[in-house]
This record gives sequence, structure tokens and C-alpha cells, in this order.
Amino acid sequence: AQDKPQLAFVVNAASDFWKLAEAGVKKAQEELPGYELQFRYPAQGTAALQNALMDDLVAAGTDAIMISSADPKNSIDAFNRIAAQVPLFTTDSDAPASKRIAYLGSSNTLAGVQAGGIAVAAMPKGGKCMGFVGFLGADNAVERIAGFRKAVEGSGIELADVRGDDVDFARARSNVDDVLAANPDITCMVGFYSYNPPKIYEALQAAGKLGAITVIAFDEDPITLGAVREGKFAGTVVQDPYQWGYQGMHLMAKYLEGDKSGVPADGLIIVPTKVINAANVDAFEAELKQRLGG
Amino acid sequence: MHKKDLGLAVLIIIVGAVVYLRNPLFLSPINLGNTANLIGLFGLFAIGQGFVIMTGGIDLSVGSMIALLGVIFVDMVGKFGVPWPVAILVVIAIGTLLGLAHGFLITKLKMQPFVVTLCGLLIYRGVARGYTGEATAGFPFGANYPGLEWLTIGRSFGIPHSFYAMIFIGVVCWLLLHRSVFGRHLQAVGKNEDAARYSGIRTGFVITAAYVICAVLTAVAAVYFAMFTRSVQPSSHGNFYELYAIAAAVLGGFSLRGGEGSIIGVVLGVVLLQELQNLVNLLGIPSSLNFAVMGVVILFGVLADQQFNRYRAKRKAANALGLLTKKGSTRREAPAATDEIR
Amino acid sequence: MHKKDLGLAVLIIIVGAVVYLRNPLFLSPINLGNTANLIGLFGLFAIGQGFVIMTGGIDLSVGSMIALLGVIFVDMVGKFGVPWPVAILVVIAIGTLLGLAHGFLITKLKMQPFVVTLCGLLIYRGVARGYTGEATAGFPFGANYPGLEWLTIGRSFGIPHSFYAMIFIGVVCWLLLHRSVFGRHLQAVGKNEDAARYSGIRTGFVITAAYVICAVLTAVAAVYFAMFTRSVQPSSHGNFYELYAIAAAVLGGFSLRGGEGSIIGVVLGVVLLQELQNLVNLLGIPSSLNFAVMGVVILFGVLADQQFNRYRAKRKAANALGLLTKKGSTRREAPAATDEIR
Amino acid sequence: MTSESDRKRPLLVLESISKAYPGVVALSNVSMSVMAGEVLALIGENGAGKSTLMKILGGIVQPSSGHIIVDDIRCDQFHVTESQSAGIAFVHQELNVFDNLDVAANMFLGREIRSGFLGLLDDKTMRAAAEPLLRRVGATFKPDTLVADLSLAERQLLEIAKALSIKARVIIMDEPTSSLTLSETKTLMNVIADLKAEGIAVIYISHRLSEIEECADRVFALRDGKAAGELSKFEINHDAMIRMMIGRDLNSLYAPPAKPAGGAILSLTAVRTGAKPSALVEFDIHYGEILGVAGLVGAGRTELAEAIFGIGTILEGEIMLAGKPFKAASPRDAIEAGVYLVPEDRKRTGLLLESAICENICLADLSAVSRNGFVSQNLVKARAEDQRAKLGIRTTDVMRTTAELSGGNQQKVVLGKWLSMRPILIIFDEPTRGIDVASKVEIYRLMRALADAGVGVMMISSDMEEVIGVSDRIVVLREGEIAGSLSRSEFSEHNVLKLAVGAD
Ligand SMILES: Nc1ncnc2c1ncn2[C@@H]1O[C@H](COP(=O)(O)OP(=O)(O)OP(=O)(O)O)[C@@H](O)[C@H]1O
Ligand SMILES: Nc1ncnc2c1ncn2[C@@H]1O[C@H](COP(=O)(O)OP(=O)(O)OP(=O)(O)O)[C@@H](O)[C@H]1O
Ligand SMILES: [Mg+2]
Ligand SMILES: [Mg+2]
Repeated sequence: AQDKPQLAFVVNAASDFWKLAEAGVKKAQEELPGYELQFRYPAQGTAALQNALMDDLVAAGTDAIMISSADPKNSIDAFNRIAAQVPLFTTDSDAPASKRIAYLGSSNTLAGVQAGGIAVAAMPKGGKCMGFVGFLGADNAVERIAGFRKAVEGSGIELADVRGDDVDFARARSNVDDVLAANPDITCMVGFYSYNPPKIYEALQAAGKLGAITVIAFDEDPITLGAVREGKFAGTVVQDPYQWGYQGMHLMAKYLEGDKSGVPADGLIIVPTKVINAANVDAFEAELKQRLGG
Repeated sequence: MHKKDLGLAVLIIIVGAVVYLRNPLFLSPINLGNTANLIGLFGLFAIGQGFVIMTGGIDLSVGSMIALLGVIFVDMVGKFGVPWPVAILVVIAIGTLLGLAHGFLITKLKMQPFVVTLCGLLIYRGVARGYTGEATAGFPFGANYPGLEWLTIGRSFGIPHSFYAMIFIGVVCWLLLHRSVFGRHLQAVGKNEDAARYSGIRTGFVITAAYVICAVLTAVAAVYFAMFTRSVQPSSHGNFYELYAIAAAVLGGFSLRGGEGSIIGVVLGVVLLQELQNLVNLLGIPSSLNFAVMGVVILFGVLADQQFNRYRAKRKAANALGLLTKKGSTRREAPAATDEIR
Repeated sequence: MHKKDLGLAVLIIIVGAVVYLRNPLFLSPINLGNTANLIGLFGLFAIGQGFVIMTGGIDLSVGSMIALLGVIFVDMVGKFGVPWPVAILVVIAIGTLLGLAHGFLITKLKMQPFVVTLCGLLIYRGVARGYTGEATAGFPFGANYPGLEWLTIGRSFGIPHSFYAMIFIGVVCWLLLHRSVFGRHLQAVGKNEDAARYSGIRTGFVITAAYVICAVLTAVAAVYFAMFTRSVQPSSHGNFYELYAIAAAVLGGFSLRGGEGSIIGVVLGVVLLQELQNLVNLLGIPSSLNFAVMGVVILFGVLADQQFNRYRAKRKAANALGLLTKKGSTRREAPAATDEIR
Repeated sequence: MTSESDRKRPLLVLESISKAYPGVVALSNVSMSVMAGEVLALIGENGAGKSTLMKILGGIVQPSSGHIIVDDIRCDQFHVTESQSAGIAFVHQELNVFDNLDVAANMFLGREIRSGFLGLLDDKTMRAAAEPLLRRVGATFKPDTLVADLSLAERQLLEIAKALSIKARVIIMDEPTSSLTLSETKTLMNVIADLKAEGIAVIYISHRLSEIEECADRVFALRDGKAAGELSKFEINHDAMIRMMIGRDLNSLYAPPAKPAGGAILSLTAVRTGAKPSALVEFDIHYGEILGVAGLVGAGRTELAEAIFGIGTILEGEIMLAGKPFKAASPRDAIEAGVYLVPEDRKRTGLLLESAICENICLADLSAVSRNGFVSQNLVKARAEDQRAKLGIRTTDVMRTTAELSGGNQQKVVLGKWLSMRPILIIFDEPTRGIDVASKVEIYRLMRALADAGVGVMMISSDMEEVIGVSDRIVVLREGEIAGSLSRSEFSEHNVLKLAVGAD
């Protein structure tokens, strides 16, 4: 099994979000029979474990790696160490200062701006928002929050605070409960990680406040999409991880074959994020189903 | 109520009063209801952990078991359409089997509880992650299970049913641990297993039963948790919960050496931990300081309680001396009689 | 080398052989170097944990301490330009203070080690997260500290310096624990604190010293970890490491009741855990099964080792009887006398 | 043998029992029978196998070969449950009580009384049932006392009361009086007589031969794990028993001092201890004498000894050691000053049971067996071998775990720890608890040699024979106070008891 070139896609943590990327990788595998494609979750979502995982992959003979790092800014040396041995690409979050070949993914800041756009459209009279996120310090959270803040500036909308939950669903839910109990003046909520909007949905449902509070979501959890369809959520901003997996694998394969045309000069391949609202949610969901099923 | 429990109750009330003064919404029915729900959820498996700690053992697999059983439950009900009462029975049956396995490895094959349940921690979560392929197990959007929802996340008189469940199970467990023959045997086994065996107690059975009780209560908690979060992410669901349960038990007066502790104590321990969680959100303390606040309050709370008890013992000894000698010229202070050796 | 250690070494070799047969790259210099580095990093603080467990205590604060001291170290060197040798000394000094605080609370204020270090776990990480505001502490881009890097992540003869550091500290700790007067006192305190005190051992001092040793080694490990990851994310850096350390110690023959264990054992425990981690990646086992594989190997490894020892004790008793009675008509088998009670 | 034993069939028969531990054969081919209503005394040196034989009868230890016959029925398996249903009750040598439970709960453990619809514990009834049993053995504590608050002797009484609470046909008492004083022992003798009258058999193990002379109907001796003979009621006397146990005669138990006592080595003036603040204590120990300390259970002897040794506090008063003021804040201080304590509870405070014998012997003086801070295993072993030879500790190897030793040999390890050092004053708290006659003689000789060499010797003992035989002077404690002091010419059981009880 060692004779085919091996390509690996390493993600930052286990989550449904990556199921789509995995589907993309699977699709690419069908089209790249001469390669062995791997999709790897680290045991835990820490940069240290990811970097150790990459070391092991290189030791085990992997020929090219695409990584979604939990902490790209500070993994530059590890990236350079890997990049010295095999071609390395980043996805999801970038480390432009490293010797990675290219970044393939979306811009979290832009996604945050799009989310802010949803808020401004939904609350013309302004409002007071509370954000919910897994890791407050993670790059994607920081960028999304900054983007959101930038977009709502001057619109009378304020993001009062963001509560972290360390990806503990029970805490994610009770954070929303507590905010509902402690801050009656909140008129809007933003769920920055994929599981946050469903928790917001459930908490609002339990409190009987569905629809009374404007909710802006990220990602494509089924509950989120359902709520958007029902009009209970103002909208959600989705990335396109399927393309990251699919395009990423083709990119790496081509690169190994010597075709470097896929890599732009600035090294950035941006797959745009989309705003999903009641108007386009059905089409989007159909596409999702088809990708995951196939 | 033991004196130890009383100290903890006082601590809970003091912390509550401070929070209330800073944000009166602390005592609002909504907030109390939410907190009661969490107390119910965590209380369920913390009580179970208490039984295991009573034997001088430990169950580190609790959090992983909640993840595994949660995944199984959600998939059975949400994906395969198994009627929910059947699904609950299946989950409890699996819990029983896991508890039996723990007990068997510990009592028959003489493995250390720490090792056995550490392997459980690793294996159960691993199986859950492998089974779902890292995907989140959730109910389809809009799916409705009125009976199940009434039972798990419903409320009566504003109080969540999870809290009722915990109270009911707490009372049963209190009778079991403090008033039944089995409970007495459990306490004896925890203090001195050899001596208990010499007294004709079936120590193997008693220890195994403790692990089964723990696993069954954990299974029940797993159902409640799954319904609370409505989706189970196998890699993070229930992470660290074993530490929670152990902390609640230890705060509540259980000794990790076995043989000591009370059900009321562990429930109060859970109440304190949840109060501290709640406080952070209510007072708008940055989430990053969540744990620091918890740690500081626990540290000083336990310390104050202990120092107060020592002081009281000292006073008592001094009084005894004063009364008896009628001289009042004690050169050195009488030492505390009830000092625990670490 | 004790017999217990031997069993573990055999397990490590068997697992290694199986992995090698399936993927010969397991023994490639690169892979061995990487694994040796991780063994060095984890070994450092696992050895420290061993000292604490020897007293019958536990230190749950290790992982959080690695995060806090890591943040402090990186900030001092990367942000405030403190010369790195000074920064290392400061970090070690802080470690010493924290260890002293643990020891003080446990021996003088008679708090349970579990409670004290649980609060440490909560507080240290909380402080680290609060101090950085959840941001990751890292070195500026392109910053270079040749001396520090040579010391921490450099290699000589293909072997990472972290591994040398662990070996060096391991040897010192081995002498300390197994050959010095202090080590004997430590073991005595762990076995029976009262009897140790009645023999004139300063139990308070000995226990405090164990917590200080643990904290200092953890501080050293924190520096190595910070340099390995080159950045410290306060909310996740070092998470669960205390469990790692405790597991390594328990696998290596330490008893959580105190008084038992060897340095060689805990190092072998670390080697096994890292080998299992490495195996999952090398054999391309889905990472989701990572933990499950680890759990299963540990479970069966420990089980096999134990059953083998029991069998040997049985044989020995039977032999003793056979030799002396010269009748050979033993109707029943002699049970194993060395069975550990749980 | 006699026509009587033909008429009565034995309740219990042990048939060629052997027991091997890894490396040790504790019993080989021992056969023994027990009749209803007899008091069978089991004697033997430390490590002879008495407790092991009884543990087999109690179902706690499984024999390597041999079997047990109950009422003519041979039992293939004999575990605790079988033993209990055969009507065997057991007072263990190493006490097995539960600190975390109260007295009544301990007594009825495994046979709890239940009541009510749910079958819950009926603590009230159990406590009521415990009360008369406690009175019967002469205990003064209440059934609802937590066992953690009981002294060693009180725990021993509890164990006996517990055995009585079982409707037993055979009661095994493994050294039940090892920490009891004369008055409790007397009570126990009466209890045994009652049991006998009820037709209950008692297997009685003791190293106090006078007790055996008083109560036994038959004596069965073990030596080195083998049966060493029997004595019938009329043959029982000290010398015969000693001969059977050790295979030779033993002369002169007690040696007189070499020279008359000198000045005070330790003197307590107006001392009050934290444990008994109301009591004022004053006494001296002189050079060259053995000071015996007598008193009833709970008189505060142990507490006084511990206060001198730096455990617990001295509230006021002055202690002089060899002419200099002496104050120990911890045992370490005391040990550095040359004051040693052989504690009464070896399991709790005397030994590291899980450690090797040599570790225990060297524990208090590791610097003497180390070079540059590193312990030399050779020196450790040499020192332990030395003590083993001096004290006759019965073991194949000083590297063996201390827990594997018989009770008496464990006690010798504790003695060895202190005797290997340089004492100025040694306090022996029940030094011969569980020690066989031959070794007792050895220990008395050692104490005498210490005293003659100018070491202060204080001996707390509940064994009246020992107190009177060994001491050169006796002080008696009553409720923490010195009730009086007796010189050699005034020694008598009567005088000691009179002071201890406070009766005129
Ligand atoms: N668990 C064990 N492992 C190994 N050897 C043991 C064990 N228990 C007892 N022995 C050995 O068996 C022998 C008999 O011990 P036992 O306790 O029966 O003596 P005993 O006659 O009761 O002595 P004592 O009068 O001192 O109580 C001793 O040599 C002892 O060392
Ligand atoms: N841990 C304890 N807690 C409470 N009371 C205790 C404790 N230990 C002993 N006592 C009590 O203190 C008193 C004195 O006990 P001490 O052991 O000094 O007596 P003693 O004269 O040595 O008698 P003994 O023969 O029992 O050793 C007793 O009444 C005993 O019940
Ligand atoms: Mg014995
Ligand atoms: Mg005493």
C-alpha cells in the first residue's frame, strides 16, 4: 500500500463541519485513483497534537499535506519543518508567514462582515447582541467577531459580549439560558461556531422567545437551516468546506505531478462564503444532501 | 445532616447571597429553574460516582460513557425510530453491562479501579467517535417526542423534571447508602476490604454493585444530557464530567480512601459547582475567568469550613480545660482534637 | 529493574514489534527521534507526578500549570525581552512557590490533595486565560533564540535534547527516590504516615518537598512544551496532561494509595503511552479510534502482566509445599498469596 | 483416648492441614479436633502457625491441602460463609474493626437487624442488643460511639463482644487479652466459663500462660507449623507448656538489676497534657531501674507516653532529661534527644507493614546506614540481620515484607528499630503484646541490659505478671493522674489493682 503517493488532509478538531470536507476528499479520491487520500482528525484540537500528527505522517511516508491548523500563527516553525520535507498547504486558517505553498479556504473576516450585514438588514433600528462561541481565543472566532463588529459599526447595533463554552454543548446551552435570564435587554444573538445556533434555537424555544430575538448564525447545522427556513433565524453564513477537500486534493496531486499552475502568485485561493436566508435555504440544503450522499 | 454538610450548605448560601446582592436576577424563577435543571443533570451521575468512591475506587469513565450512551440513544430514537421507552431501557442495559464489566475486572481480575476506568474513558469515547465517524448525532429538525421531552426537559410548577428525577433518585440512594444493609456493607468494604471479607461480607458483590449503580445512574444521566443538548458530539460531549463528579463528591465530604461520605454531601457539592458556573454568567465575569473564580471560591470555602471546625474544636478543648482546672492559666493552646490526618 | 517494570518493558517491545511488522518506518530514525522528543516532554512532569503519588497524594494541577508557566515564559522572552536563562529561572521559581503553596495547604492546613490541586487546575488555567484574554501567547515572527532553541528543541546524534533532559532528570530522581535517605522517607510517609512520624520523620517537610519537586519538574516541562509548540493557547495547552502523568505513573506500578512505584516504571509508562499515540498515526488507524486503541492495549497489557504474575506466585507456593511435604498429593491448588487486594 | 471422648463426637475436625505461602510453609499436616463445651488452648511460639490454622478454620485462608470436617460432614470448600454457617465466631489477633461505623454497627456487621416494610437497618434495636453484650465483657463505652474514638483495648473488647453476639458453637479467640488489663481479663475468664456452661467450645490462643492454666481444658501445641503435642486438663502447667512449645526448659523469667537505682534520668514536675488537662502528673525514672506503669484500660498511660514523645501537647509543667530541660515538639525532637517510644498499636503507628523487615528496622536512623546521603543496602541488611539474630525474628529473609510475619515477630521488628539505635530513655508501651514466652524472656533480658547500661526504661504494661515480675518500681495511673507508686517490697496484684481502681 506504500507505493501510491499519499496525500493527507488534517483538520483541527472533530466536527460535522469537516464531514463536508471529507465528502469532498472522497469525491476527489474517485477521480484520483493513482493516489491514496487520507482524511485525519487529531485526537484533540490542539496545535501540539496536530504538529505531532504531521510529524508522524511524514515519517510514515505521506507525500503532501493540507492542514487546517488550530493555531497557525504560532505553528510557523512546525509548518516550516514539515514544508522542508513535503509540500504543505493550509486550509480554513492560514499561516502566510510560513513556507506553506498556498492557502485554500475562505476568509473568516469576510464571513464576519457578511454576518454583520445580515444583522444590519434584520434590525434597521439597531439592537444589542450577545455572541456565543467555542474558543474565544481561536483565530477563526477572533476574525469572525472582528468582522461582525466592523460591519455593524454605526448602525446602532452593538455586540455587547461574547461568551465562550470550550465546545461543551451543555455549557453552550446553559450560556444562552443564563444570558436570557440575566440580560433581558438583549435583542439579538450570534452563534459563531456551528453548534452555537442550534443551542440558541433550543434555548429560545424553551423560553418561548423564538422569533422575538434576532438570531444570526454561522455554518450549516440542520437545526440552523431549519430555523432559517422557518424564518426564526435571520440568516446564516456558510463556508464551502466541500470544495476545500475536493479542490485541495486535486491541487496537491497536480502539484506533485509538477503542474504548479494552480497556485496563484499571492498563494491565496479564496473559496467565497455565502449568506443563506429563507430565500435560498432549500436549494442549499438540496445541494448539501447530494454532496454528503454522494 | 452532618456537620460537614452543614458547612457546605452555609457556603452555598453565602455565595448565593453575594451573587443576589450584585444581581437580583439570580433568584428569578427562570434562573433558578435553569440552574435546577443543571443540578439535576450533574447530580444524577455525581451520586453514582459517590457509590464508587465509597468503596475506595474511582470511575473515570463517566464522561465518556455519557458520550457513548448519548450517541446510541440519539441514534436509536432519531435515526432508527426505536420507541423511546425501549431506547431508554437499552441504554440502561448497556450501562449495567459496562458497570458489571468494571466490577468484574476490579474484583475478579484484581485490576486497579483507576486503570480499568481510565481504559473505559479511552475506549468508550473512542468507540463513540469511531461509530459516528466523528459526526454529531442529532435528532432530525423539528422531530418531536412529546412523552420523552416531557420526562426529560419538561417542567412542572416551574421546576424541571431532571431536578425531580435527581431528587427521587437521591432519596432512593440515600436510603440505600445510609439506611440499608447494602449501604452499611459498602461503607465497611470501603474502610477495610479485608476485614469486611472476614466478617462474611461478599466484598466482590458489593464493589461490583457500586460500579453498576454508578454506570446505571450515568446511563440515566446520559439520556437526560442527550435530550438537553439535543445533539451529541462524540469528541467533546461529557468531557471532564468525571472530574466534575469526583469534585462534587470530594467537596461533599467523600474521602478518596473510601468509607466516608454522604448523599446529601455530594448533592450539595453539585449545587455549589453549578452555582459557581451560573455566577460567572450572571455577574458578566469574562468567560475566561470562569474556572479561576470556581477554583478560588472552592479553595477558600473549603478552607474556611475546615478552619472554622478546627477553631470550634479548639474552643471546646479550651472550655473543657477551663472548666476542669478552674485556673485559666493555660500556657499553650490545646491542639485541635478533630484534625484530620491530611 | 523490578519485575513489574519488566512486564511493562515486554509489553512495549511486543507492541513495538507488531507495529514494526506492519510499518517498518516505525523504527526509522525520524520517527524514533520524534517519539523520543515526546517521551522526553511528557516524561519530565510524569516523573514529578510520581513523587506526589508516592506520598499517597495527587497533583491535578499539572496541565494547567504547564499552560500558565508556558504563557509566562513565552511572554517574558518573546514580549518583554527578558533573557531566556533569567526567564527559565523565574518560571522555576514560580513553580517552586506553587509547589510550596500546595504543600502548605496540604500539610499545615490539612486540606485534601485532591481538593487543593483541583483548585490549582481551575485557578492556574483561569489566570492564564484571563491574563492573555484568551489570546495565544507566541514569539514574534522570525524571532530566534539559538541558545534556548539548542537547549530545548535541538538534537545531538539525532536524539532530541528534551530526551537527554528527561534521562538526566530521571537518573537524578532515581537516585533521589530509590537510593537517598529522603527517598526512603518519602516511601515511608506514603506507606504509613503515622508510623513514619512515630519514627521521627518530618512528614510535613517530606510531603511538601514532593509537591515542590513535582511543580519544579512541571515548570521545566512547561518551558520545553512552550518551545516545542512555540506558542501557548491558554485554554487548551496542556489539557488532560495531569491524567496522562497519573496514567503513566499508575501503569508504571505506582499505587494511588501511596508508597509504591519506581522511576523506571513511570518512564516506561510514558514510553508506552507515546508508543500507542505514535502507532495510531503510523498505522493509519482513524484518529477517532486513537483513544480506543490506547485503552484496549493498556487494558489487555496490564491484565496479561498481572495474570502472569499471579500464575508465578501460585507456582512458587505449590513448589514450596511440594518440596517440604515430599508427598505431592496436594488436593487443592494453593492460592496466590501475593494477590494485590484490588 | 479416654472413654469420654468416645461418647462425645467432635464438633469440628481439622484433618492433616497444610498451608504454604510462596517460600514459606506455615503449616504442615496438622490435625486437631474440637469438642462441644471445651476450652481448647492453642499455644506455640511466634510464627508457629496458630493464627494461620485459625484463619483456615475461619474460612479466611484456604489450606493448600487437608480438609475440615463439621459434624462428620467433610467440607470441600471452606470459605467465610461456610465457616459462619458452621457456627464459628472469630476474634482476630489483628483487630478488624471499622473506624467509620459505630460500635453497634460493627457488632452486627454482616448480620444486621432490619425492620419495617423496606427492610431497612434498625439501628435502635441493634444498639439495644449491643448494650448487654458490652456490659458482659466489661466495656464502658456506648453502642453508638464511633469506633474511631475507641482505644486499642476498647476495640479489643468490642471484638470479643461481637463474637459473643453471634449464636456460635465455637468461638475462636486469637490473643484476645493482648492489650487488656487484669480486670478485663478476669471478666473475660468469667465469660468463657459461662460459654463453656452453655456448651459452646472456645479455642483460646494466648501467650499469657497463666490465663491458659486458669481456663483451659486441653492444650494443643504447635511448633514450626507442626503439631507438637497435647496436654489434658491435669497436665497443664507453665513448664509443661513451655517445653512443648520450644522443645526445652526455660529458666528464670526475670533478672534482678545489677546495681541499685541511681539519680533521676527523666523527671516530670507538675505536668498537664493536652489530652487529659485536668490531671497533674509527677514522677521520676531513675538510672538503672525499670519503671513499670500500670493502670486500667483508658487510664491514660499511652497518652502520657506519647506526650513525652512529642505527640500531643504538654500544657504545663517541666520535664528534665538527664539533668537538662527536655521538650519535644515532635517525635523527631524526642528521637534526636535519645527518647524512643515502642508504640502499642504496631499496625497503625509502629510499622510500615508493606515494607521489608530491614526497611522497618532502619527507618528511624537511616543516616547511620547511608553514605553521603545515599542509603547503603548492605548496611541496611547487616543492621537488620544483627537485630534478627539478637531478637530471634523468625523469617527466611530480612527482605521479606513485614506483613507476612506473625504478630509476635512483627512486634520484634518494632523493638529492633529502637534497639539498633542509641537510646537514653526508652518507653515501651505494651512491649510484649503478642510475644511468645521464650521471646518475652529475651525482651526482659534486653530491657534489663538496657537499664544496667544506664538507659532509662519505662514500661507500660497491662500484663500484671509482667509488671510485677520485671519492674523495679511501679507507678499506677488512674484517670490520667498518678494514683500511687509501689516499691518492690509492696508489689502484689492486690496492691496494683487497689491503686488502679481507686478502691480502698
Ligand atoms: N500472607 C502471608 N504470606 C507469607 N507468609 C505468611 C503469611 N501469613 C503468615 N505467614 C507465615 O506463616 C507463619 C505462621 O504465621 P502465624 O501468623 O500463623 O503465626 P502465629 O502462630 O499466629 O504467631 P504469633 O504468636 O506471633 O501470632 C509465619 O512464619 C508467617 O511468617
Ligand atoms: N483517638 C481517640 N479519640 C478519642 N478518644 C480517645 C482516642 N484514643 C484514646 N482515647 C481515649 O483516651 C483515654 C486514654 O487512652 P489511653 O490509650 O491513653 O489509655 P491507656 O491507659 O494507655 O489504656 P489502653 O490500655 O487502652 O492503652 C481512653 O478513655 C480512650 O478512650
Ligand atoms: Mg498469631
Ligand atoms: Mg495504652
